[in-house]
Amino acid sequence: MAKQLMKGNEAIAEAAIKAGCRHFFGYPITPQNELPQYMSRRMPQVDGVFLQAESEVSAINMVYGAAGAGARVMTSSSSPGISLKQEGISYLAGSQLPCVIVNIIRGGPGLGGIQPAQSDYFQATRGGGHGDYRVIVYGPASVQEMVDLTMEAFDVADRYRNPVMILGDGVLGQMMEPVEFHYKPAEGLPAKDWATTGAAGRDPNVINSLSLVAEHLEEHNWRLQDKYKEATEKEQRWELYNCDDAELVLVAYGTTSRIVKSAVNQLREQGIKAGLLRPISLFPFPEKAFAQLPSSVKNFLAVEMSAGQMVDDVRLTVNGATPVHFYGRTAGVIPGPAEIIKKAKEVAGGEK
Amino acid sequence: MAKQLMKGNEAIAEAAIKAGCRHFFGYPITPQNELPQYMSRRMPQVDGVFLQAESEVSAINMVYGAAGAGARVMTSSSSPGISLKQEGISYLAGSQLPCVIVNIIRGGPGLGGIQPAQSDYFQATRGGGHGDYRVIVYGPASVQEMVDLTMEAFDVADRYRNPVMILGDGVLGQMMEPVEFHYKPAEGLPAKDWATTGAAGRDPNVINSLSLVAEHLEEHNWRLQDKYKEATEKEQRWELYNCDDAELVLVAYGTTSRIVKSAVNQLREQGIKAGLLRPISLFPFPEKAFAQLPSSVKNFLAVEMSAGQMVDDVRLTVNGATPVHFYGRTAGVIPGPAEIIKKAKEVAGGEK
Amino acid sequence: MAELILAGFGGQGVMSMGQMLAYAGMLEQKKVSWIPSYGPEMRGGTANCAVVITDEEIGSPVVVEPDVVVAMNLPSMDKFESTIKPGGVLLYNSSLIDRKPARDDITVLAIPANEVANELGNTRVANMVMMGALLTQTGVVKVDSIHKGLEQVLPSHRQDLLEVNKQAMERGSKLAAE
Amino acid sequence: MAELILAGFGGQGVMSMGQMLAYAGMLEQKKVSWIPSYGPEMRGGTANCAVVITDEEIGSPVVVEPDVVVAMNLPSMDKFESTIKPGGVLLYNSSLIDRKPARDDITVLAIPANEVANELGNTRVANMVMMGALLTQTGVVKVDSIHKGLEQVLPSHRQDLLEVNKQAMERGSKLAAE
Amino acid sequence: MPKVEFDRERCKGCELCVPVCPKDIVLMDDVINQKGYRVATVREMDKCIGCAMCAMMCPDTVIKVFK
Amino acid sequence: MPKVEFDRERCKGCELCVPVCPKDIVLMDDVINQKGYRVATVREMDKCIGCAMCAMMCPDTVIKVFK
Amino acid sequence: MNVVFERTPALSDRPTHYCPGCTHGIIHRLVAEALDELGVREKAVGVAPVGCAVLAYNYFNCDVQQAAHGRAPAVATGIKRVNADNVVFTYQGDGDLASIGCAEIVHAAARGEKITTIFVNNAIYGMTGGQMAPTTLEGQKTTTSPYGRKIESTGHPIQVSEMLATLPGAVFVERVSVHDVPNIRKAKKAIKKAFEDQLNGQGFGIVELLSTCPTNWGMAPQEALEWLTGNMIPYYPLGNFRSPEEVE
Amino acid sequence: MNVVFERTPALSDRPTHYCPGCTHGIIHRLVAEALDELGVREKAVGVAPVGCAVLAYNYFNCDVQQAAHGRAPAVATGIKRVNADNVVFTYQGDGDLASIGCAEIVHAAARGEKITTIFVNNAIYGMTGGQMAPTTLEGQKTTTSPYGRKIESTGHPIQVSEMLATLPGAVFVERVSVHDVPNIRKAKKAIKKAFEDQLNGQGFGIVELLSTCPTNWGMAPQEALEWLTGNMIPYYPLGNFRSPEEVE
Ligand SMILES: Cc1ncc(C[n+]2csc(CCOP(=O)(O)OP(=O)(O)O)c2C)c(N)n1
Ligand SMILES: Cc1ncc(C[n+]2csc(CCOP(=O)(O)OP(=O)(O)O)c2C)c(N)n1
Ligand code: SF4
Ligand code: SF4
Ligand code: SF4
Ligand code: SF4
Ligand code: SF4
Ligand code: SF4
Ligand SMILES: [Mg+2]
Ligand SMILES: [Mg+2]
Repeated sequence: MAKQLMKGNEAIAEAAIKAGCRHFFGYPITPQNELPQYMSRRMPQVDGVFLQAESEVSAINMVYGAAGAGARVMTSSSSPGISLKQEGISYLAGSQLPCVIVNIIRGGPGLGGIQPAQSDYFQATRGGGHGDYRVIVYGPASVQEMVDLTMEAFDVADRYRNPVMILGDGVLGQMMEPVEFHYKPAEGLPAKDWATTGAAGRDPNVINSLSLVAEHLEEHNWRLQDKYKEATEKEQRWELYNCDDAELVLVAYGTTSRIVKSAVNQLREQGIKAGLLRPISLFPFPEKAFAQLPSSVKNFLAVEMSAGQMVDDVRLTVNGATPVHFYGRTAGVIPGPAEIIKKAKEVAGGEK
Repeated sequence: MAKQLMKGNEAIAEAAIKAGCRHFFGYPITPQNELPQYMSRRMPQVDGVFLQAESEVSAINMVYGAAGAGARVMTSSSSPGISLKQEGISYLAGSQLPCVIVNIIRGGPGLGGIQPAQSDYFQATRGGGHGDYRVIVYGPASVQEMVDLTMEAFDVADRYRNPVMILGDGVLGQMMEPVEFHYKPAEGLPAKDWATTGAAGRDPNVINSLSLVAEHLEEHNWRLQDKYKEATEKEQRWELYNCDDAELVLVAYGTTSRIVKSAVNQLREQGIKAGLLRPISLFPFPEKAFAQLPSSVKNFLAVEMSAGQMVDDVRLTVNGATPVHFYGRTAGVIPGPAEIIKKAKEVAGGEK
Repeated sequence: MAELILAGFGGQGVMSMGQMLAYAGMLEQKKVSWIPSYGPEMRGGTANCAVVITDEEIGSPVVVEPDVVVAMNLPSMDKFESTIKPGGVLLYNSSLIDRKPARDDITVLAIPANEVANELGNTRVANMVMMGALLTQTGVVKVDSIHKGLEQVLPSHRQDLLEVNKQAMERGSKLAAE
Repeated sequence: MAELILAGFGGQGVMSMGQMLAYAGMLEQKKVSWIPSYGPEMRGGTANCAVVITDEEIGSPVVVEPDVVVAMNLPSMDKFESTIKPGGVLLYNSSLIDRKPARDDITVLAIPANEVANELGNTRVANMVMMGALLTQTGVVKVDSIHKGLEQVLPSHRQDLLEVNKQAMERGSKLAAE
Repeated sequence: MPKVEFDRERCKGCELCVPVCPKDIVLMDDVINQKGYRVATVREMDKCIGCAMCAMMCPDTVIKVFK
Repeated sequence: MPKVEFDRERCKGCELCVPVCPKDIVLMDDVINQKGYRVATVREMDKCIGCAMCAMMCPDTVIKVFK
Repeated sequence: MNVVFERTPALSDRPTHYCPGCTHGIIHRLVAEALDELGVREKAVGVAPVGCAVLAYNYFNCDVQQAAHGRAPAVATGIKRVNADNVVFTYQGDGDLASIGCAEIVHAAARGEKITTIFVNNAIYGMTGGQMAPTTLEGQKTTTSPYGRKIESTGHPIQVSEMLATLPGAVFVERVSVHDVPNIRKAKKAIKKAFEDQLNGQGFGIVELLSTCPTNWGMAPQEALEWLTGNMIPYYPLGNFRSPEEVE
Repeated sequence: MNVVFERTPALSDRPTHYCPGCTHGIIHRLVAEALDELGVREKAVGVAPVGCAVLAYNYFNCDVQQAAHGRAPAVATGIKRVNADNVVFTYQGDGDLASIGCAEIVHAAARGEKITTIFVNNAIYGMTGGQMAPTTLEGQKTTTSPYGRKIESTGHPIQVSEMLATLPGAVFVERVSVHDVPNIRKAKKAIKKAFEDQLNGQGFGIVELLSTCPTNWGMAPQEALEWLTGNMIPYYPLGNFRSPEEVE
């Protein structure tokens, strides 16, 4: 198929449809409106369902119902709306229901602003909801990657029976880039024989996260933890750029990673051995990528569009073996290459 | 005043009233129901307002309104209800409104169960809502401490103009212990001249978290970060127990810390130099306590009623200098001293 | 240190019995805790609470291996008999429980609490009969402290019940002393 | 690598102009990105987008120091003139902007886009006049690629507009070549 | 002849079935089931007309009715 | 004599004030204000009866009316 | 001898956890009987609330999803939009439906979502220990209205059926009670009718059932039925507020 | 010469960010005039919604809290319960009030919360770019109903005033419009009346104002007023649905 020039938000929507998603429940919020709007146009064309829910709370619970009924289903929102979905996400994880949730982050806290940010990293990767659960989180850095990861997200969700989140930001949602769609259905996905489709000729199926006996609930919880371990083993995704001989490794994801890549190129031109480690999966955090780094690495510099969130995962991974530094802009301000280079030089210089 | 025997939930309520709280908005949920029920009896007696909101979402927004109007105000709930409050909490933090939020944690995720748990630690300490904000979090370990920290919470909330959370669990909420109430109003709290009490003879006051210009919003965000830094400097609280010559330091908070203390006593009897580091403030995490530990410490063992959450803060603090181990029960199961001792011995033994 | 579990049907007064014990312990300057079970078992119509009374700081208020169990009905005895520490004490309400406890490594007292209470003309004081027996058997708190507690706990319009409660305790005490 | 900002009133067609450029770049096998500004400034009635066309991978699609700015109205020129890289290009719509740009370290082209468009009988092609001038001045993509893009982009019932768009581009091109 | 059967272990002794019987033959037994509830029963079964009023009223599907 | 005053820089050129004038004297000027809007105005001010209909209709409190 | 009354197949034989004399049990049975009589048990998908009926999935012998507190109508919407052939119903208490789930029920009704709601109004929060519900009556004492519900500070109890009947999408709205056998029969009829309307694709249907909570009302079961009759029915009049026939 | 019309003090002189011809501006003015005429500007506390009126705090010359989307009634409740002397009002759009904030408005009304709600119904989500609202009319094209709103899948538009008028706590409910001067006058009267009822401690009051969104309707301002008259008023009839006099 020829390349198309598409907005990130629309590309996610089309990718979902290509991956077999026929149910979308959402509620408007900037900067992701093009996603539901696209769905409202496209779903009727493919006999799918687009429904604007009365709220984000309702939308995530419609997702719960549809996922429980066995459908591939998606919802999308931006920061405040995602906060409202936290109870529902916890329920989805607790009831082991697959679905794909998109968060096109904007500046916070509170109503904040509508400019791009990455300040929902903690919420996404640690579970903003209650209880010991995790959501698998991808942080694409281009429109094409939004497409690819969205498609993959549906498969991974079905495989693990767990919600998967696509974490973008206003830049990724609003920008247009050329994209191609190549969906090859994953093989070996488990049948959804647990879905509530009507108990015809079989025992009733129950979708549930309640267990009044603590010991039973704990067993269930350890099963969830086992899934997260398995995902940590199998689903780490990352990109290494210019790391082979790097002394300073910048760590950044999403929009920020693109700017950092430019910065790395300029640093190299200036004779500084910089590289980029780009986490693509945010949960599981790509610890394996760190294991692949050469021993030449003297410093890490985490760069974020937030006040210091992913840097915790870098610290937890590096565990004191190498100094970890941080540079961040927050609330919708996008860092420029120049300021990153300045900080990188400080860090690199500080080591000499 | 003579000691009273009170349930944790009721003690929190009375402490709030003693600290001048006259507005409570909540919604029923086990295992914290005694708190709103107590409020519903007591508030009318002190000319205060108890209002059962239609939902947790509504309750936290009533808190927003009342806090913005200058009142000392409280809400309480348990895990699923706290998830629903996340958007509101982010707004409170963003609009710099003081209030006290109680979470008497129960097993999750989803509907989970009603037994005690600590699995909302991430949510509480990292902000389950969107944006770069933090809530100051206390983790009391006795009914008396629930009283003392609740009173302090109101002062700290007013000082930092930030929500403060009391993180308890079903055990602490349901148990009775003797308590005394000694509230001495803090001195030097800033006047609430920002409150919306009617613009009589002054310019209008506005309570707001919106800023459409990213640069302005960022400035606001750095101001918030500065507050968190100040709190990190000034508000760390902890207890060290038997740590002077400890080789193994167990780290635990709340209910778990009580059991760990018993375990530490028994370990000492068995000749193992164990100690307890008990975080009382969970955000800010008491890094200073770790700095006070003797060099004899060879291992840390974090014990939680969750699948491994606080242990991240221990790891981030220790930063690889000493091995950090983890033992947890989840979903409402309370660990017993015996299993903790077993794990502790494994850890201590593993070092020899 | 004493760790007790008090269990029975809802309405048999085991919860307040536990609270009285904790209150008395507090009056005696001891460390005390009381905690109800609030799990799904409540729905079955049974209720229980755990009380710890000790000189040291209390670790878990949740009691797993009690020193003493008071069982006011059969399901309670079924549930808790096996959990008692060797050498511990089981008091059971023989008015409602006809089976004998199986354990032989604990002290067992059968108290016909309901019968005695009925004799006193008030079924509701069966728990205080047990209380009397418990105190005599274990000495966990003084009878006097319970009396003081009672005075505090009973609402002013119910102070007339004080006497029958005291009598019930005495009767229980005697039964235990036998 | 070319980083462009196209700015004007809403309705002046700067958004689609940017999309056409990106589309043409894509047809030429280049890496391209397009991003609108979607901030509060939109409310003021002005709109702008940033386009990057390059052979390498694109870092930030958000352009802070553009190589080229197309300003269709005064507020846009006021806003972006100062951001242009030294040696860069500013094309401005002299039909609506009467002040002269102040920078002397950049190439400046005044294009009376509206006048030309009006001459062609369709004010709405003022953006394509600018487009023609832009391509001639910068060569950022080929005229042909824009034509192909236009064919793709125009809905079938609007293909009659193709001709006037092409004419507009030609006129703009000539003005730039002068 | 009409009759009713009580699944005694399901009965919760709520007594709702008692007043609804048009023949006034449903009453509470002295027996307590394993859950500790006094159970409902019918003594004069021959008076039963099989109207199923008792069963309709029972929240716990304790009662089966034959006719 | 009644008259109206337009705060031109506030005007957004929405034209809502035009049809409501009973005297039909409100019209759009050719002038464009700094925000880029054609602004409303009154030419035949002497016909104005100060009824304030225009001002009531204006969403942007552009118009002040004297009588 | 024929069996003239026994447990219907759509009701599982697990003993319920409900308190003695709680009319939740009666309502469960009526729903199950309606499903069986319409022959749709194998197409049915129930949505259990958070409330005393949270364990409804143990009692209905059909597929069930357990929903977050108040969100059953949204969950049911998700289910129905996936499989339009399913007969989807929510079973909700007054706290669940009228308080936290107010937006969800209003909007499911407004959308004319083709689902059926069984609304159990017992004027209290049963499961959590007897707190005030939006349907708690004036003066009624609950654990969060210890001095009796005051209109001045908490408003009048919400008449849900009356409110929802203003929405054209709610094609069937009826309030019934289960305090005696004749009313139980009427209740059953209403439930069946609501399901039939769903099967006919008519729109949203709701049956509000006045129900007792002997435990939290602090009454014997029979006494509770009388309280219901004497206090609830006067404020919550029984009757049909809307049916598709009338709408057409 | 006397000034017979000028900006009232309760309206700040900041130019608004509203689109040309958007009637939000008229409604702002009416609210401000009502506050001034009643002399309560210095007691007033407004609650701004999330919607085009999100920046209302810049325009009302009184204390204002900006609330989360849909939660203005809860926020207003918090304010009013702290300072009963304040005159508290919410200003909300149809997405804010009728969609995400449905539970909050129903319950504020049910409680008879002594606040006043200014409800701006423009049948669309203005701020976010013209998505369907619960009040969007049948067949109306929006960015999320690109083929026109379909009753079959999204239900009938919600008539908020009619629904809230079923709640006794809502003592004043009136629908007005601002499409011409006579109606603007009526609207002002309704707003003032609602505030008066608040001052008299009567209960909850709401004024629903039909309003235009020229930008997202894709019409010139004047055309938008005509569309309102021709399409909205027939479905949303103007008039008083409830007032305290009638209640008493
Ligand atoms: C989000 C959330 N809030 C609160 C609760 C606690 N909760 C459980 S059941 C219930 C109320 C049940 O009352 P109702 O819906 O009337 O059902 P009933 O028990 O009376 O049948 C509440 C508040 C919860 N589980 N989740
Ligand atoms: C929780 C949340 N959800 C969604 C949004 C995005 N949002 C902002 S305004 C709005 C709708 C506004 O429409 P309406 O209330 O009708 O007001 P109008 O702009 O039409 O005046 C939405 C959905 C948000 N800010 N927060
Ligand atoms: S079937 Fe009728 S007559 Fe027979 S016991 Fe039951 S209620 Fe009485
Ligand atoms: S109604 Fe049913 S549960 Fe109640 S007493 Fe009769 S048979 Fe037993
Ligand atoms: S005041 Fe009346 S007459 Fe004068 S311009 Fe305005 S509308 Fe016309
Ligand atoms: S109504 Fe007001 S803003 Fe609109 S044109 Fe007239 S004066 Fe200008
Ligand atoms: S608490 Fe009330 S509603 Fe719940 S089962 Fe018991 S009686 Fe029924
Ligand atoms: S978008 Fe619509 S509602 Fe919002 S300001 Fe513009 S015209 Fe008014
Ligand atoms: Mg109820
Ligand atoms: Mg609107």
